[in-house]
Amino acid sequence: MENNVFPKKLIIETLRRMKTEISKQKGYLTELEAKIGDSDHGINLDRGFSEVESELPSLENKCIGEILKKVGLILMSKVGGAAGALYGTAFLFAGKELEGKESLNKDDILQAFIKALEGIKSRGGAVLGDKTMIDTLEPVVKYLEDNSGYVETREGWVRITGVAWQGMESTRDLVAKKGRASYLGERSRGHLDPGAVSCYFLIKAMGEGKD
Amino acid sequence: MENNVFPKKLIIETLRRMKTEISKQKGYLTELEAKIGDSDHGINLDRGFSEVESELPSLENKCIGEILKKVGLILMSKVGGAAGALYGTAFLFAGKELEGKESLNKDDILQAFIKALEGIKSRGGAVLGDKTMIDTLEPVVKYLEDNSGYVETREGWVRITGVAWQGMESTRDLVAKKGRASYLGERSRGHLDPGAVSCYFLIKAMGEGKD
Amino acid sequence: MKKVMNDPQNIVQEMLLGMEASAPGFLKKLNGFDVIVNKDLKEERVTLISGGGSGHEPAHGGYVGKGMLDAAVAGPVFTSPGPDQILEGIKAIDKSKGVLIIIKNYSGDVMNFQMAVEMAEMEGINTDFVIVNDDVAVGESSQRRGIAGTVFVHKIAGARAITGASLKEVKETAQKAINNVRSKGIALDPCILPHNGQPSFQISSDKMEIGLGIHGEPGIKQTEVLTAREIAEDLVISLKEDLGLETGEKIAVMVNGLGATPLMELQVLFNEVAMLCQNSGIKIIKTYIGNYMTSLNMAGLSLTFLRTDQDLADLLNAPVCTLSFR
Amino acid sequence: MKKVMNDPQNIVQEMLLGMEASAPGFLKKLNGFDVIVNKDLKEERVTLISGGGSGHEPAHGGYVGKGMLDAAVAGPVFTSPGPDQILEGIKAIDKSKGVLIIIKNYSGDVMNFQMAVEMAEMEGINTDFVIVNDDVAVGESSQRRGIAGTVFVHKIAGARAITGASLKEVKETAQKAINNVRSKGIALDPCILPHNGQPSFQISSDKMEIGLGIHGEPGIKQTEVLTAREIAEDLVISLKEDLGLETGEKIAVMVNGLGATPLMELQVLFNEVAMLCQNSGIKIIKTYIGNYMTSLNMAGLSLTFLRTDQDLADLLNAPVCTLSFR
Ligand SMILES: Nc1ncnc2c1ncn2[C@@H]1O[C@H](COP(=O)(O)OP(=O)(O)O)[C@@H](O)[C@H]1O
Ligand SMILES: Nc1ncnc2c1ncn2[C@@H]1O[C@H](COP(=O)(O)OP(=O)(O)O)[C@@H](O)[C@H]1O
Ligand SMILES: [Mg+2]
Ligand SMILES: [Mg+2]
Ligand SMILES: [Mg+2]
Ligand SMILES: [Mg+2]
Repeated sequence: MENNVFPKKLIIETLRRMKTEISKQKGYLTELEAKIGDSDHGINLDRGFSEVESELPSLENKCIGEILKKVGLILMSKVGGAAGALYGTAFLFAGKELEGKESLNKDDILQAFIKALEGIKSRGGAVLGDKTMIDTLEPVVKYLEDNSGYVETREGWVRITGVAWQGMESTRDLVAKKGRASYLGERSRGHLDPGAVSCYFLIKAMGEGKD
Repeated sequence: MENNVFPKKLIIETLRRMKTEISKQKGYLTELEAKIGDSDHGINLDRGFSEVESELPSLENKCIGEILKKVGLILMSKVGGAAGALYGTAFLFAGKELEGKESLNKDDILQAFIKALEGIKSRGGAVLGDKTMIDTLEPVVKYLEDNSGYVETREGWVRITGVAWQGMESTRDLVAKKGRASYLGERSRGHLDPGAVSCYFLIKAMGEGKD
Repeated sequence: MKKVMNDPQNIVQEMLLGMEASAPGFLKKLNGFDVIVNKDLKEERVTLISGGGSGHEPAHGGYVGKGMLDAAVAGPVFTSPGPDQILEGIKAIDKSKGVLIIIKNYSGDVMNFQMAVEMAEMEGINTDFVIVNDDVAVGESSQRRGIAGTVFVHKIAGARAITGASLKEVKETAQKAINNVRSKGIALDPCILPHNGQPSFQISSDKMEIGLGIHGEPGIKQTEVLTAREIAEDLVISLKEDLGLETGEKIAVMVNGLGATPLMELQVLFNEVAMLCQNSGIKIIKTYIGNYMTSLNMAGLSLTFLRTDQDLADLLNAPVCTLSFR
Repeated sequence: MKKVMNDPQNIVQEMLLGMEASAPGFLKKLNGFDVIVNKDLKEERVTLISGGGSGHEPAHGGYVGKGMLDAAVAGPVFTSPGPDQILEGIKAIDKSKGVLIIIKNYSGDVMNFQMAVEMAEMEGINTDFVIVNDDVAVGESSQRRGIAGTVFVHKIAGARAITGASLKEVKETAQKAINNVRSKGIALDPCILPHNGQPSFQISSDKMEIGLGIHGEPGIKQTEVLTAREIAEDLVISLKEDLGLETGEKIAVMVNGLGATPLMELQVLFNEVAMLCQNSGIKIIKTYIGNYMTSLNMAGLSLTFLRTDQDLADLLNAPVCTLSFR
């Protein structure tokens, strides 16, 4: 395969890696959320991505758009909570953008990211700085808008992942304005937002498929 | 006062010492009962003897019999549980035996002990070896039947207290047949019976007034 | 120790005052006594009293009201009230048709309630009593404790009493309920006593107790933590055997939480119990799931089976108006 | 971790099956969905659905039945159910007179229930929703959580619905209840999650949390452990101020246990609340004390005030037949 084309097989592999990463980080996410939320974020995501993984075989002959839409529906249904609605919407929106495609190029990926962010923002009403997953995702989208070619190389993904990491880290000093942590007011400061962290792990998992 | 006469004042002092001793041992009794019962024995006795202590001033011009009967009623009412009924009955029975007396001699004391034991046995239906307060009291009563003069000297009380101690210690290896510990069956073995222990402390407190 | 309380010395009194204030329409605390009575007790009929140590809430005050108990006497935490308190309760509800006293089988309760009975008789009040001993965990039946099954006895005797039955009849009905009720419990964690803030027993984090009482005392044996299915099997087998239940018989079931057990867990356990009963052809006619006879904040539960004929079923289903049973 | 359960993966389903088995007369679990419905729903009228994460039992399944909810959707523990589950519940109870959805104000719940509403509308079902935000501990009212006061909203809207009122009217009634209900809670100890056996937050043995939610999350501030009197004062003042309650007004009160709080402590707290209300000339017309909206086995409680006029009082007192509210 060419370096600048992302065939369906790679997308499916990426989804599997996401599941593996989430399973690995489940305990860490739970610990993080014990500080400022209800400790279920890791458990919820793991339940959802496990279901995604077990459904993947039955999706392989669908187009990428259908696959991602289905992933969105599974996450909505099986993750539940805020993250299920938000990640679910993100995949749904991204999938709608990729209708009929059997492989993606860098522009497709950029568009998918833009739509995913749009979905999350319209569904949850949060903005940058509210101490949510948006604080990880939005800087990545902004970065890709200027550097979409980075998705084509391993080194590019290292940079993208770094941007996600910085976004995630930025939540540490924020006071939460949306989601469960917002009830804590000032007490939410000093802790990473679990959704921002899971979002970082998902982006990291995407990049790790690139050789 | 003569060495062989026990004036009312001494009886009242003895009741005060009992209260002091129970308060001191409250925590220990609770700990003991945590092993084989419901952990309230020390708390219950302390509540009862505190009430006795605060009622004593109003009893001072009554005869010894009346005083002990009143103590019995207070214990019944304020201690509650098995120990309230049993110690209450013991004092009530002893008091009935000492009706009208302003001072006691060794025979009075022996008779009071006999009646107290009788009260406990008739009220609770337990016998020696059932792992109850009877295992402390009955050996003491038996001992006094042969050695009632011991109540007249400090050294005598050291012996009496020693008999009580042995009785108390004998409960360690017994399986409880009455009271809450009996539900544990074999698991009650290896622990002192809290009632036997409190009974030891009460007898010890009696003896400590003798100079 | 963390408890929502003021001075632990006053916890029982303040609880009773709170109970009275929460149901001013039908409950009253006797002035100066730790006794809750049904305040509009008009009919001339046999009346019922029960009680015991506190810490078992909603037992017993929660069961006072039309069609169940007429009075409940509350001792200190896990400690039988003295006979003076009990006597006062008896006097407050005596309608000269006789008073039935329902006692849970603990040395302390039996002694104190019997003393009260003796005192009441001396005051010319016609009384009788029954002793509930539903806990099959304890071998010999004369030694068996009274636990959650007692609530069924309250309900059934109470339903009989308002029909105007005689003291003898009400007692016979109560005894019939006792003869047909069995319970067994398990505990995962001890309770914390208000007076000293200490756990009532020690247990490691991977063990549970089988066959415990309701006074924070340990059980008859310790095991690994079992699954809901295994627990249900153990309890159902014990109750079925002891009752001699046979295919086709009908029972009422109570899954009773000991105070700190999430309702979720009680319902999960009942799901297993229902399947086991179905498999052995035993029909559940009525189910009670919740905190009925607790042990402060102990984690655990008990299972109660009441074998019912038409008579007991009707009495169980008869209308009742109390804070905590219906 | 000690829980009476089998596989934590199945705990919600097994709970719902147990609930169904315990009330075969009127509850049914939808096959393949974590939804409990009122099974004899015959009248053509507005119907009501609520729900959210599990772990709050008896909420929400315990409030399904005549005169209250028609369906309850149960997500995983402390996790809003997805829109597909909610949609299924809506479809099951739709009588083509409209379905009112009662949502507790949490991002997750709001998002998922609103998605379900959108999906239902697409299927041609007439729906509307209200959002309960009774928790005064959180400053800004749009951010406020829905906690125990939600149960009053279920009851009042349910009582209106069976009168045959229109969707608009039922919604207005529910909103009126929401406008007049406020709650605030405290916690002494965290809960333990079934999936990982870990406490939901850390707290030392001499501290308590004020203003906590019902998802095991910590509160808005930590203090020394206060007495029942001090706690009651803090809570009563907050609720009175926020409601703007004045002398002579009437309220219903709920003292809600979070799961592991002995009823004794709830009653002790209510005793203080009743005295404080009396002192400020506020009349308590009805009291609910018990576990209504829990947080698994969290130790703590919440206090809810509902300001009542004759209309709300009548709706609160209207007959109801559910497992856990009356
Ligand atoms: N309105 C929102 N917009 C964006 N992200 C949100 C919003 N609300 C919550 N989140 C994200 O969701 C995460 C929590 O997800 P999760 O724990 O699964 O849901 P819940 O809050 O229902 O328990 C938070 O850490 C935050 O990143
Ligand atoms: N039937 C009985 N006869 C004699 N002593 C008894 C009997 N039952 C209990 N006891 C004594 O009472 C003690 C327990 O008293 P206490 O803890 O105050 O009562 P409770 O068992 O009601 O909690 C036991 O340790 C035992 O010595
Ligand atoms: Mg969460
Ligand atoms: Mg004891
Ligand atoms: Mg006791
Ligand atoms: Mg959640």
